[in-house]
Amino acid sequence: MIRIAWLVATKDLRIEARSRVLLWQVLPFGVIALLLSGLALGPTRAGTSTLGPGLFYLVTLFVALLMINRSQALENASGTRASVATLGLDPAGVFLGKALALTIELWVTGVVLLAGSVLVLHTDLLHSLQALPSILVTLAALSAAGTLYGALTQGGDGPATLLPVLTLPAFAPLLIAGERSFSAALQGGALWQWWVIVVVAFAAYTAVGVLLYGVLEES
Amino acid sequence: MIRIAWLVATKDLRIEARSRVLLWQVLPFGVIALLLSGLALGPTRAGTSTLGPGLFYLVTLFVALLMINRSQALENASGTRASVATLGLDPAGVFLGKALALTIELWVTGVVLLAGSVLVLHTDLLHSLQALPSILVTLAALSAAGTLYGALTQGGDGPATLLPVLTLPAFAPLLIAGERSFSAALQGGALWQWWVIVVVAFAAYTAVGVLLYGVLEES
Amino acid sequence: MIKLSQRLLGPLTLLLLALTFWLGLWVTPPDAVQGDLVRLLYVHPPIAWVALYVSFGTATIASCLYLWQRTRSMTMDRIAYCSMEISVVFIALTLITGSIWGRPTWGVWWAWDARLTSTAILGVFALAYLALRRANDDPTQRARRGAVFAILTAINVPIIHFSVLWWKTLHQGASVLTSTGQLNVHGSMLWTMLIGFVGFTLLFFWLLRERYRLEVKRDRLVASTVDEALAQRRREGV
Amino acid sequence: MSKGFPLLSGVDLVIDRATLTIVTGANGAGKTSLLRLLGGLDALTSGEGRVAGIDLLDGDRRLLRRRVGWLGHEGSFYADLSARENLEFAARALERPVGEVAAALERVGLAHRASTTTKRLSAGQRRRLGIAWLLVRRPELWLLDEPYASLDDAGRVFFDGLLADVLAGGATVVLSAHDALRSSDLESCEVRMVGGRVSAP
Amino acid sequence: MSKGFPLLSGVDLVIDRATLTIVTGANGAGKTSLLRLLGGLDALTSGEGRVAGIDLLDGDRRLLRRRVGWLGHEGSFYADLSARENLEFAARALERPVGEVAAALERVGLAHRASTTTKRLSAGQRRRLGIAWLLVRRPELWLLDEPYASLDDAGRVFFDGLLADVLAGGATVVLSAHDALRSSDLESCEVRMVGGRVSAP
Ligand code: HEM
Ligand SMILES: Nc1ncnc2c1ncn2[C@@H]1O[C@H](COP(=O)(O)OP(=O)(O)OP(=O)(O)O)[C@@H](O)[C@H]1O
Ligand SMILES: Nc1ncnc2c1ncn2[C@@H]1O[C@H](COP(=O)(O)OP(=O)(O)OP(=O)(O)O)[C@@H](O)[C@H]1O
Ligand SMILES: [Mg+2]
Ligand SMILES: [Mg+2]
Repeated sequence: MIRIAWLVATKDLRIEARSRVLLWQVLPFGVIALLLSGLALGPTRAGTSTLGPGLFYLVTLFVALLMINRSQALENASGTRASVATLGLDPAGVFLGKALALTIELWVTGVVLLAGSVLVLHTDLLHSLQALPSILVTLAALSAAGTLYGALTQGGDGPATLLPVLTLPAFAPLLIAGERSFSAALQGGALWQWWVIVVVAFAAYTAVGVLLYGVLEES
Repeated sequence: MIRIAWLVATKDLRIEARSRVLLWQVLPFGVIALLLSGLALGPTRAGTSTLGPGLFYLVTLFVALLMINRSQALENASGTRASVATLGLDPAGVFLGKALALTIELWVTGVVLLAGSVLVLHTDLLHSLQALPSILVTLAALSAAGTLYGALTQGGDGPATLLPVLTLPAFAPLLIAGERSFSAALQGGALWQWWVIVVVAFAAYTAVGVLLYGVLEES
Repeated sequence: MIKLSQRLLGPLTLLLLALTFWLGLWVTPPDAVQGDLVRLLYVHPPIAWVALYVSFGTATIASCLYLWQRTRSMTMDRIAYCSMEISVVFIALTLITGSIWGRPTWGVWWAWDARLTSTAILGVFALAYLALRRANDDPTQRARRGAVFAILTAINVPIIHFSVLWWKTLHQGASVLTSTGQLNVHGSMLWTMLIGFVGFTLLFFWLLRERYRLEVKRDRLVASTVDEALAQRRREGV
Repeated sequence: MSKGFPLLSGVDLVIDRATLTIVTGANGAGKTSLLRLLGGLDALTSGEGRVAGIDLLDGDRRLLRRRVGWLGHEGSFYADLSARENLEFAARALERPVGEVAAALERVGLAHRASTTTKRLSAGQRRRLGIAWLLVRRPELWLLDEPYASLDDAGRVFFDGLLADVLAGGATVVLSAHDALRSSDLESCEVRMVGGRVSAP
Repeated sequence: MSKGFPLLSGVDLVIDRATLTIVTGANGAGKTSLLRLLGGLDALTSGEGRVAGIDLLDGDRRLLRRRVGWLGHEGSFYADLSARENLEFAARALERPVGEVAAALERVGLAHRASTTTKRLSAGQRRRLGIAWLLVRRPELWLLDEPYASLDDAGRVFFDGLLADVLAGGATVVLSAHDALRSSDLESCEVRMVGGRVSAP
C-alpha cells in the first residue's frame, strides 16, 4: 500500500513538475483571486483584517477545486483509464498517493496564499504563522476529501463541473473550522475545538478513502 | 456572419441542453458557493446585506469561469478541432455565436444566483430587481471577454487553469463596476459611471472579438 | 549618428542615474514633514512612470505593428515580449518602493487605494502575458496570441483606470498618495526628479536593447538546434 | 515543428489535380504531419508550398481549409451531438441542402445509428461517420489519414468504390495508408516517406 | 449496457488456455464490448461468465484486471509522461525489474523515442508503446482490440512473431481484427460476431 502510494504520488508530482501548471497558472490564479476578493468586497472592508481568514479559505477552496479537477483529469484521459485499470493497483495505495500529491501541492499553494493575505489583506504576520499548523492540517483534510469526491465523479458526463457540487457541502465544515481557528489565532488565542474538527475530519476522510476507494473505482 | 453566429449559438445551446450540465451542475454549484461564501465570512457578517453584491459577483465570476471553460472544451475535444477547422467558418460569426450562447447561459445563472442571494444573503428583493439590467449587461460583457480569452488559451498545456489567470485581471473592472452599480441600486440610487464602464467594456470586447478572433483561430 | 547614440546609451544611463542618486541622497534637503523619506520621491515616481506608461506603451505599439500584416515581423514580437518582461521588473520595483514608502507614511504596506490597486492589476496582466507565452510552443501561435492579449490589456488600462478612480472617489476622500510633495517641491528637488525620469526612461531602453539582443541570440541557438534535429530526423529509418 | 522537433525534413512534391496519391512509410515517418500541412491545419515554418493556389507560408490558410476535407485518426465531431446533428451542422455551415444528410448516412451504412450520440459509436462507425461528413462537405481536396483503419471488409470495399466516384468527379485525393487498396482499377501514385522526407515521389 | 442499449445480446463462448482467438465481425457488432467484458473493464449485467477462474458477476474484478493486458483503440497512457516513464510506472507498479523497460522499448523499435512525451508520438508509435507496455506487464490473458490498426508492415510482422512467442509462453490471446494475420503458422480459432451475438464460435 505504502509502496503504491509513493509510486502514485511521485507520478502525479512529476507530471505536475513537468507541466508547471502549479507554478505558472494555479499560484498566480490564487493570488489574483485573493486580490479580486478584496476588490469585490470594497476597499474599506477588505482592508480590515477580520475578513482575512474567510477570504483566504474561500480562495484556497476555489484553487483546491481546480487542482482536484486536474488530479482526476490525469487519470481519466481517454484510454488511460483502461490501461491503468489493468495494473490492478491497490486502491488504498492509489487513494493515499493521490491525496499525498494533492496535499503537497495544496501546501505550497496555501503558504503562498498566506503570504499574499498578509501582504494584501493585512492579516498579521506573526499570528498568521501561528495559524499555519491548523491551515496545513485543514488542507490535508481537504485533499483527502477532494480525492475521494474526485473519484466519485469520475467517468460521468462533465465531471469537471459535477465535482464542485459534490465536494462543496463536504468542505463546508472544514472551511468553517479552518476559518474559525485562523481567526482565533489572529486574535491571539487558539481554539482546541476547531483543531478537533479538522483533525477528526482528516482522519475520517483518510480512513474512508483507504477503505472505500476500491468500491468507487470498481464501479 | 449573423447566419454563422446563429448556427454556432444554437449548436452550443443544444449541447448544453443535452448534457444538462448547467441545470444539474453549474447552478447548484453557484448556490452552494453563495451559501459557503456567507459561511466563510462568518455568520454575523453574512447576514448584513452590504456584502451581498460583492459575494454575488464573486460567485458569478467563478461560475462564469467554469462555463467559459466548458464552452471552449467543446471545440477542443481531440480531433473535433481539425474537422471544424476545415469548415472554414467565419471567425467573427463563431465569436459572436459562442459569446451569444454563453451570454444566455450566464443570464440564466445570474437570475438564479440573484434569487439565491435574496434568500441567503438577505439582499433586498425590489432593489435587486432594479439592479437586474446592469447585471445583465455586465454578464454580456463578461461573456464576450470570456470567449475571447477562452480562445487565447486553446490548445496549450492545461488550458483549464491558464484561463483564470488571463481573465481575472480583465474581469476586475467589470466586477468592480458591477458590484458598485448593484450596491448603488440597493441603496436606491443609480450611478451612470458604472453603466459607462460596463457598456464600454461590452462594446470594446465585442469589437475586438469580431476583428481579431480570426487571428487567434489561424494559429 | 545612430551608431554613436547607441554606443552612448549605456554610459549616459549610468551617468544620469548616478547623478539622480547623488543629488537625491546628498544635495537635496530633507523634507519638513517626511524627513529623509522624501528621497524616495526621486526613485519611486520615475520607476512607476516607466513601469506603466513607457513599457506598456512600447509593448502595445509593437503588438499592433505585429498584427498589422505589412509590418508583421519577429522583431516586433520580440520587442513586445522583452518590454513586457522588463515591465514586470519595474512594476515590482514600483510596488516595493511604494510599500517601503507606505509603511512609515500610512502605517501599512498595502491599502486598497485607487493607484495601488490599478498598479497591482496591471502587474498581474504582465504576469499573465508571460504565462500565456510560456504555454505556447509554436512561435507564430505564441506571437499572435501574445499580441492579441497585449492589445486586450491596452483596452483594459483606461477601463481599470476609471473604474478604480471612481470607485475610490465614491468611498474615500482624496488619497494620501497624491497629497504629498508636489506643491512644495523645492527647486533642486524638481531638477533631481526630472533627471530621474530621464534616467529611468533611458534605463528602460537600455535594458530593452540588451534583452532584445539576448533574445535574438537565444532564437539563433534554437535555430541551430533545429538544423541539428533536422539532420538527425533525416537519418531516421534509413 | 513541434517543440523544436522537425516533423518534416525535406519534402519535394507536386500533386496533380484529380489524381489519387498514396502516402506510405513507416510509423513516425511523417505522413500525418504531411497531410496536416497540406490541409493548412499546421503551419509551414520554412520552405515554400502552394495548395489549390494558396501559399502555405503567408496565404490565407482559412480559405485553404475551406476547400479541404479531413479524415483524421480519430473520427472527429462534437461528441455530444448525434450523428445526424453533426452532419446537419456541417451542411448548414457550408450552405448545402440539409436533405443530403440522410442520404449520406444511408450511403455509409449508419442510417440505423443516425440519432446515437457520436461518443457512443464504435470505432468503425465513427470512421464511417467521418466519411459521411466528407460526403456532405464535397471538398476539392480529400486528405485521408489511414482511412482503412478500423473499417470492416464491407466498409473497405465501399470506400474504394467511393474513391473512384470522387476521383471521377474531379477532386484530388491524398491518403496515407499501411493497407493496400482493394480495387486495383484505381490509378494511383505512391509517395514513400522516410524520416520526415519524401524518398520516392 | 450503455444508456439502455444492450451492447451484447447473447454470447456463448468458451476459450481455452494458451490459445489464440480472433474476434471478427462488422463495425458495431460488439467486438470491443466483448473484450472489455472479458477484461473486467465493463460489468456484466446479466448472464454468467468466468475468466481465469474469477466470476464476472460477483467476483473481484480487480484481481481479474491484474492478470489481463489491454491494448485499446487509443494507445493509452499518461500523456504528459515520456514513453520510458510510462513503462517504468507500470514496471514499478507490478514489481517487475525496471531494467526490462529499455529492452521492451528496443524490441518494439521505440528506443530512439524513449524520452518523447507520449502525446507527441505518432499513431503507430503509440500502438507500439502499447505493445511495449504489455511486454513489461507479461499478463496471462492478452486482450487486443484491433492491434494491427495503424501499425506499419514491419510492425505487423513483428507483432505476429510476438504473438507466437506469447502463445508459446502459455498465455491466452483474444484479439479483434479486420485484417488477417500475416503469418499462417499460428493456429487460431475465429469467433464471428453479428449484432452483439456470437454467431460462429
Ligand atoms: C505599494 C504602494 C505604491 C504603489 C503601487 C504606487 C504606485 C505609483 C504609481 C503607479 C505612480 C505613477 C502614477 C502616474 O505617473 O500616473 C506613482 C506615483 C507617485 N507616487 Fe506612488 N505608489 C505607492 C506608494 C506611494 C507612497 C507611499 C507615496 C508617498 C507617500 C507615493 C508617492 C508617489 C508620488 C509623489 C508619485 C508621483 C506624483 C504623481 O504622479 O502623482 N507612492 N505611484
Ligand atoms: N517533440 C518531439 N520530440 C521528438 N519527436 C517528436 C516530437 N513531436 C513529434 N515527434 C515525432 O514526429 C513524428 C510524427 O510523425 P507523424 O505523426 O506524422 O507520423 P506518421 O507517419 O503519421 O506515423 P503513423 O504511421 O504512426 O501514423 C513521430 O516520429 C513523433 O515521434
Ligand atoms: N446508447 C446507445 N444507443 C444506441 N447504440 C449504442 C449505444 N451505445 C452503444 N451503442 C452501439 O453499440 C455498439 C458498440 O459496439 P462495439 O464498440 O463493441 O463495436 P465493435 O464491434 O468494436 O465495432 P468496430 O469494429 O467498429 O470497432 C455500436 O453499434 C454502437 O453504436
Ligand atoms: Mg499518422
Ligand atoms: Mg471496436
